[in-house]
Amino acid sequence: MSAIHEGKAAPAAEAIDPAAVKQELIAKYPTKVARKRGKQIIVNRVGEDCSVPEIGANTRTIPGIITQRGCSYAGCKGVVLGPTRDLVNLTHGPIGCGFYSWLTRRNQTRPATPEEANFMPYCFSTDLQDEDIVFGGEKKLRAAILEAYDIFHPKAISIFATCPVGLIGDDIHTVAKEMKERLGINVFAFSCEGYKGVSQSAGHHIANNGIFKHVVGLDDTSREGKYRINLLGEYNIGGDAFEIERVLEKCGITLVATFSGNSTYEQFASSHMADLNTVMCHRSINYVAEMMERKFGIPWIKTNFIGAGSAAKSLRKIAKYFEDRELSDRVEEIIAEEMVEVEKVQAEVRARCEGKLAMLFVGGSRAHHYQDLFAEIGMRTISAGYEFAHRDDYEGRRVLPDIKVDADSRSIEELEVHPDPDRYRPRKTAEQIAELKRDGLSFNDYEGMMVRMADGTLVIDDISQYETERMIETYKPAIFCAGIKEKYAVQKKGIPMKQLHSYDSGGPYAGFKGAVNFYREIDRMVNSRIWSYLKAPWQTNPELAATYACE
Amino acid sequence: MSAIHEGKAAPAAEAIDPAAVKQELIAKYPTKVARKRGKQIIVNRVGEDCSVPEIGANTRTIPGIITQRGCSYAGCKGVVLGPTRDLVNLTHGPIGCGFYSWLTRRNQTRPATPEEANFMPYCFSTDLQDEDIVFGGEKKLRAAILEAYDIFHPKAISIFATCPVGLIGDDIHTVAKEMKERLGINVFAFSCEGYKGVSQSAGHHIANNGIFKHVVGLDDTSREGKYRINLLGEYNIGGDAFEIERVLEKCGITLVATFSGNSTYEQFASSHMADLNTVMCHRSINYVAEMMERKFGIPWIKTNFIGAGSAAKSLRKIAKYFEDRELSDRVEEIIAEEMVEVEKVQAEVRARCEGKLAMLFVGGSRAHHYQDLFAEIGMRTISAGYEFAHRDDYEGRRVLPDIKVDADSRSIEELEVHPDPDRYRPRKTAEQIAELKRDGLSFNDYEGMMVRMADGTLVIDDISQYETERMIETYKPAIFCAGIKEKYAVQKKGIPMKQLHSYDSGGPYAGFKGAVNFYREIDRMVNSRIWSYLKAPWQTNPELAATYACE
Amino acid sequence: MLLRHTPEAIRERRALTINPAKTCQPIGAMYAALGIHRCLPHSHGSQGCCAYHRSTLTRHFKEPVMAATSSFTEGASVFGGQSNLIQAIDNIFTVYEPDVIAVHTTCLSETIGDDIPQISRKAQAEGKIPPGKFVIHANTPSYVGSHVTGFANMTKAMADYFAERGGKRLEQINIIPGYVEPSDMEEIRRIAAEMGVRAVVFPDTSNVLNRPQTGKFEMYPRGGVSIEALRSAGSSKCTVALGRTASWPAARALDVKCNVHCELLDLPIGLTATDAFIDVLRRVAGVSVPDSINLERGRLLDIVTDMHQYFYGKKLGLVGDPDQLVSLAEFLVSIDMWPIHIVTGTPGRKFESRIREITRGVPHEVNVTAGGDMFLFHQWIKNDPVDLIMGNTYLKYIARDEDIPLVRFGFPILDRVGHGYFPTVGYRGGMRLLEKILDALLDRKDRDAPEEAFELVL
Amino acid sequence: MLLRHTPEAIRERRALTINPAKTCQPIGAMYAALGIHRCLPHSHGSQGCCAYHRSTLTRHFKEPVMAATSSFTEGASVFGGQSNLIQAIDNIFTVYEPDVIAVHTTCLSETIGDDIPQISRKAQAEGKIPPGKFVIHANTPSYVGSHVTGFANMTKAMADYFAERGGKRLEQINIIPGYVEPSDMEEIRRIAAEMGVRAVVFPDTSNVLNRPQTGKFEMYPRGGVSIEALRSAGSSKCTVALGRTASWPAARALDVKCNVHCELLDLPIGLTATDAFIDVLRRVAGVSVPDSINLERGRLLDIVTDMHQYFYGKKLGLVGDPDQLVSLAEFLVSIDMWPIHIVTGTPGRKFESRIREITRGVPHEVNVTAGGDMFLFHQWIKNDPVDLIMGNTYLKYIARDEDIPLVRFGFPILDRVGHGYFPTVGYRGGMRLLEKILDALLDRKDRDAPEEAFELVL
Repeated sequence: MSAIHEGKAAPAAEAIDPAAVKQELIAKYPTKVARKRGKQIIVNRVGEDCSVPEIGANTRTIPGIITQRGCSYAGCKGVVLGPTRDLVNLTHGPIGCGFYSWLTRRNQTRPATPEEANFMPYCFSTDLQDEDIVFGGEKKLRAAILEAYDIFHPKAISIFATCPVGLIGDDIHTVAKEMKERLGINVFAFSCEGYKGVSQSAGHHIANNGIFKHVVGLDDTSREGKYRINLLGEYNIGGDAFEIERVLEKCGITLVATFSGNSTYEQFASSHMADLNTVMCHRSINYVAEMMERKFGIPWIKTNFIGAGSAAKSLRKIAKYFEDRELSDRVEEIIAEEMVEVEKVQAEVRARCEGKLAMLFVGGSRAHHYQDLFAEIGMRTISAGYEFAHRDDYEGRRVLPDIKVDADSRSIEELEVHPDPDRYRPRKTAEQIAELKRDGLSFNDYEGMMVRMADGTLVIDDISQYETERMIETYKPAIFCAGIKEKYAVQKKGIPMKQLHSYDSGGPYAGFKGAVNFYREIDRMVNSRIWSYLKAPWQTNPELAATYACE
Repeated sequence: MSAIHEGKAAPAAEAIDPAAVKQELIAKYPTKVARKRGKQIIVNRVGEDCSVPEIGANTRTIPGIITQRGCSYAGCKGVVLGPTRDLVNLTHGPIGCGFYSWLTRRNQTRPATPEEANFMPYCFSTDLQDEDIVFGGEKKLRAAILEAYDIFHPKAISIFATCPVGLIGDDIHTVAKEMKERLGINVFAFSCEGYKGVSQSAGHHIANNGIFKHVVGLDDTSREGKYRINLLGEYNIGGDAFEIERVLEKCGITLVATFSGNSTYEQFASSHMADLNTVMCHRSINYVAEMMERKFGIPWIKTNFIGAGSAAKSLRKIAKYFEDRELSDRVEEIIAEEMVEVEKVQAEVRARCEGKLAMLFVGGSRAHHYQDLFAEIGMRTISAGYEFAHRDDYEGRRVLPDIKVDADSRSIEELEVHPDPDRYRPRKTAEQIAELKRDGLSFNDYEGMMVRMADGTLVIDDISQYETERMIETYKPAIFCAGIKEKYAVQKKGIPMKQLHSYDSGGPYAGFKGAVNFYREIDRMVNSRIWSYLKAPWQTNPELAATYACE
Repeated sequence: MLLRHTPEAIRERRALTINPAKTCQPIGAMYAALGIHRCLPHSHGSQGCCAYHRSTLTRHFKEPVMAATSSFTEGASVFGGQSNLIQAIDNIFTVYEPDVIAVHTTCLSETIGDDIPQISRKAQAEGKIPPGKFVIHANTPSYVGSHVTGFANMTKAMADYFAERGGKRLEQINIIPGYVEPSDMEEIRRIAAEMGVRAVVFPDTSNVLNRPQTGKFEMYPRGGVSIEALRSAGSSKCTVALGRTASWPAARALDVKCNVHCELLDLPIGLTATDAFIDVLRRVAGVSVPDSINLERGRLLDIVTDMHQYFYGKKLGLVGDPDQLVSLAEFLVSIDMWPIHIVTGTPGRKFESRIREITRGVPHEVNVTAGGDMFLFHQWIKNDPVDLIMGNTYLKYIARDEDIPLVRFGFPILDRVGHGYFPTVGYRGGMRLLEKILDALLDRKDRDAPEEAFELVL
Repeated sequence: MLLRHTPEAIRERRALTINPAKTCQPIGAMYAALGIHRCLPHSHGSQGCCAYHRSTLTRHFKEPVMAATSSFTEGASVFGGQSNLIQAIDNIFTVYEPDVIAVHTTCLSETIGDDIPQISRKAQAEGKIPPGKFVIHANTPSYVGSHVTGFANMTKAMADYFAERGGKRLEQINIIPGYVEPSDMEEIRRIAAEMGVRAVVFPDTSNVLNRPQTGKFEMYPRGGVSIEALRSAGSSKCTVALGRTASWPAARALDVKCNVHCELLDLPIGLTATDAFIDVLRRVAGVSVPDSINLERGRLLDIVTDMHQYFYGKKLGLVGDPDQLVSLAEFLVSIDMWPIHIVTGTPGRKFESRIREITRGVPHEVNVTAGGDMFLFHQWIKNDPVDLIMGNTYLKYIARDEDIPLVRFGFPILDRVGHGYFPTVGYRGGMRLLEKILDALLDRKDRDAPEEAFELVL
């Protein structure tokens, strides 16, 4: 029996054999492609030891296979550095890359005063021309930096390389160094040419390296506060970071720096003064967390503020870390307070959403985190996968030692980091850490997405357009989550599609208020009458009354 | 030779025989109609004694002849009473009349404070229904007044009868009297049924009577000021009154009341405390001026603030009346000051408008007043006429004794007015008046429109749609002025059309700034390139290149 | 505040109408009559009525609106308007040369009790009606119903006067488009043509009240339904009446007079109402719905699915005419908007129950009234604010005072252009409506967003 | 202030572009390629390019935008993209089954120097291109020209690859509509049909990027110019190229290759440009202009004459693509508006002189630049404010900061719908533009009017 049904009502998800679905997904591909995709499409099965099957991830997208993925520049400039408002982010290259990454990601930012710097609505580019490609663009880059400085007088300027820059031999790092000396402000560059690595992920790594090397630790000013943490891998899409900030503040937890939603250059510079790093998007930022631990002695824990339950759990983790009764009490109090509304809406929405199916193919952590939110309103994630994650994001960090470094990964610099002679200060002793671990708090760990997913669900890395269509036809999910490129093809199939990159101009969805927003949003989407109009009356009821009454 | 040329370029206006035009205008009518229209279409000729030909005016419009005219209700409620902001103007009748006269006239009003009453954006109606027509509407009227009082607590309520009210026998005046006693506020009614008289003009008269009888003289509070005047017949279309107020204030002249632009009930009530009445729109308000003179001893003079020259002349007249050197000097100073900008724009615009033709068919004084503005930019009024004026508005008040009172006029009450025993106070002695007259200031006089128009121009009373079209075809004027009903038929003929009732949402055009506005507006209209596109290229150049180049 | 005297507290009124949501019959009759080719509407009453109606129609359409009047004076009011009307008929045919004079009455001539058919017969007898020319009439007392009623009555008169019971049924149908814009009538014709359905559309004001600027004024432009077509309407296969209030009387009259079966549909505004219209055309003509129509439908639906998040749960207040409001409300509800205050000034028993039925699924209290006014509407809004209001230009005062965006819809629209040219009926019309609604909502969103939430992509 | 760092003082810049008024070639090529029926655009470069272009096009059209990429990694950048492209061709034809793959290059593959025809021949030789299927290409280096250039190049490729020199001339003409909306391409087709002119319109993205919601996703919807039609373009009587920048290269190529005479016209936006377009169609086809077209023209003109007072003397700032701006500026000047700041990011020598010529009669200093950016535009506005700005969605930041109304026009529009469905070309498009302009100006007038000057009738 074919597992894929075009245009017919889907059988109950339980009746579908995921292995057969997988076979059909890859059947159409040329052999080599099918073999490769076969490694990236996995029927999930969680072992008793929490083991999960191995998945192919962070490997090249096959040319010609329509992919969700973007490039290294997008990951570096677009994702990690873009949300910092007081940086002049100068794209060195032809105009396109700067243009496309201009204001399109919905990273919100809120300067404290109307005078404070905010360059986010600006797009800066060297707009390289023919002759620059031929004769080299360094001169233009230098001039552009000077012009930017003269007009804006920013605290720092960062330079992002686009594809041709490496090829034509522009030495952007040397230019940066020269300009830094000349202008007396920080100027630093990222070799994030679009062909680096296999996806945005390479760009994250490059960004992490750069920001760590050039900014983190420059300023030893310490923010007041008993419980000082950094929030890593939170980009304030649709105001997520604002909601998290609200909750943290309510709990009395001081946020030193966010990497990089609603962030400033100074926050980065003094982020090493925090006492704990909490990691939201493991994929995009874990390098910074690792390096900060090594250099400054700040432990990191994985947190997740997506989903009210997850948010509560994350707060408790933080409280536990600080081993402070006052904080723990405060956290419990806040959770109780916030959960009143959450539970009310949850119950209301759950009544209408229970048992419906969701699919999530997006990002490097969102496909995991959002499953929690769906679960809270009774929806099942029948299939999920990442756009640019690595095996550890799927299978958990325990597989890190097994991940083979291939040519594409090798090309990304791996910084050698040593404890800072002056600033290294372990926040916890080895004993404390061990004690906390025994008490259930895991450090430097991420368990990955798959262990949280049900057996028999399909985990698909770097899903293609073709597979997307087949999956929808097979399972007819109530909702599909991905990005803008996928949105309308999915919706044309009559399935509501939620963007989990940009939130379709919705949000925030993080924290408690965000959870309520999300429940309502999903309720709107999966229960709307509008999807009932797809067929016109004459398509449902095509017979013609040949002898029409009025004859 | 035919004087009327359809679709051909018009000959120079001088080459057209106006008598022939007149003959052609009436040739199409049935004999009786032609005879009647023949009396209303006059070739102007000003005698040495300033005599002009007699014109038929204020006579019935012939049924079936498409007319510009409205009705008595429109003249009473719409024109005279409508612009008073703190009156609750209640239309007693079916819904239409109230609806159509709701906010459509552009009478501007500016309460001194946000709390001050302003009912102008409101439409109040008894919305008579079938059963009210059958059983009488008095009960509903009474209830409506009570409801209006309960909700709005106005200072006064005025009631306006529409066509069926008189026929069904509702005694609105008794109702008004009763309610006045019951509520303790002023309540008064107008029997301005639409069929009264032959045009809006009857409604003006009814309004004048009512306001004089029920309001003027109720409040003896006197405004401060050395030179206290009333402005009569100015309705503040497009802010005209604001501009006049501005100029008067600058001159140190105190405006006690305006009838009735930007007016309030209190202004009317104390208007008899002024020392001079100045009459703008002779047609609509001369009754009030006359009655106030008789009852209170306030002389009136004709003024005109349309046209910078006329405005200056009017100011000088007022100054002369007060016989005060200080005022005269001040007036001359202000005129000089204001004329700087006026003359600059006049010269600029005149260069582009000189010699162009205008036609004006509108109102009861505007067709006269606006000729001054056109003249100031060198444009000639080749034909003009009123919509609802009387012979005195055309030929001057000197013909008043000769005007026959017909059935339609007779039906409008002529108030008998006597000097107020307590309040009659002649502002000038007979000697003073005689002296001022000798000095060139005429009292109680209006010379009419025709004496100011060139010989050979056509003066047409109550012009019809048919005549409008023929006149345009004959003279191809650069601009045509009338009202909204005429606007688009004129413009469809390719001739810009300026509304002189509503100003097409322009204005003010009164006073000095108004003159500048008008010059610029006419410049825009008669010199725009848009009128050059009426024919498409293929209409100008219809030949087809059968052997098109690309063959 | 422009409407500074409107209090939040609602006090029942039985006698006083404040800021009406309707006007009187004759203007509707005049509008309908302009939808006959070479017809001059004639107002039998005081000349003020005619002036007011022409002015209001002119302001709404920004087009010449030609009509004559019996110019009653006091004498006529006492002795009856017969001589005025006969004289008018004579003058009109002599001077303005229409093919048809369409007389409507006014509150005045109705109160007097003038018998138009009798007067018209007298004019005929006196030779005032040239051969091949017509005088038709409708009784349109201003104290009954509203402008929509007047439109309905004059439309019915077209059927009464002209439709002839033919020998055999023609392969055509009648479509009575209702009190809609010229652009809507044009669109209804286009849709029928696209469906391959031959249709007599009456009245049809397209190319009359949305005519081109050509440098030439034509007293009788090329638009309007022809007498010939109206005659043939009695032999049509059936009549599709769009809108109960405006179109049903004429459809019923055709049935009674010529035995033409009639179907009553809602005005085809929005998705489902247009679906119903298309489906009837399809069944009547026995044709398949062409791809082009399916394409239009799909595009409308595409906007709905693409932009649903901005529609969902938005509260609206609507003021307008009953037929429009029924379809509009249904459309809004169908895309998950919440029309919660709905006012028409036109009385009618069915309206409220129909709206109640349509809004049953709206999870919010719904206020609806037939025979209400804008004052009450405004008070409702003060008590329960909305995100958007839709209705005629008079709503702009409420919009400004309450700082609520306004989408202009209905009659009259006196301060914007577009309605005469771009339809709101049919799927394309629905797209236009959605665009207008979105523009209004998103402009507001953009205006009010704090800087950090000011969005590039919506 | 969103753009708080933009100073009034203008400082010359030679190296730094801030807030560009253009983007890069490949996206234009991708857009054009979507205008071929059953074509999958292919981006030969890093996969980020393809992702960015698809995202931007998707946000603008709110439609699926399908395109593939060669997914370069470092290796391909060093050793060339041949194997990536061949593999892509194989996969695409196997999995996505288009009839045509339209390859455009990127700055990366251009810098490397990949020879697409050579690679394509190799793929052919290796049997990766199924019989009857095509791989076409355009070189679209991102560091030359702009998105419009890319569009022009891919359009030219259509002529280069498909047009065949036929034995005899066909009774048809080619129309190259330029970088306009799908709705515009549809309208251009409709106008030609209305004129009775058989036309090959290419590219034609209508029914591709404004397709219906039907519950079915079609990888290749029914729109797009067919290969057959493109082949026949070589035998057409002539080519009408609309817009110098976007359409002239293809028209010239057809002339060179197939000896098809070509006419260069402005994009038919506004009255006189549409007049010119209609007049050429008329002369080419040897037909009279039908009444229906004259009617549309007259209606557009009617809005102009009716509402002239609101247009007259209003100062505007325009940002957009050169072909659009030329026609738009001409239209605005023709109705007595004053476009005084005009910026395109697309370089080109003729643009500035053409705009100078068009705005010669504007009684105000006019700033114009080709190769400028929105930062400069904003500074111009700070120095000399305007009443209205027109351009893409990025202008909304300036509109908000400077409190100037914005009419969205051009590419990309990311925050409103309508552009995909309602054309701005032709007379009807002109009516839409005027409606939008009036809505913007009159909304502002209503907002800012003191209470006493708040108008019911405009």
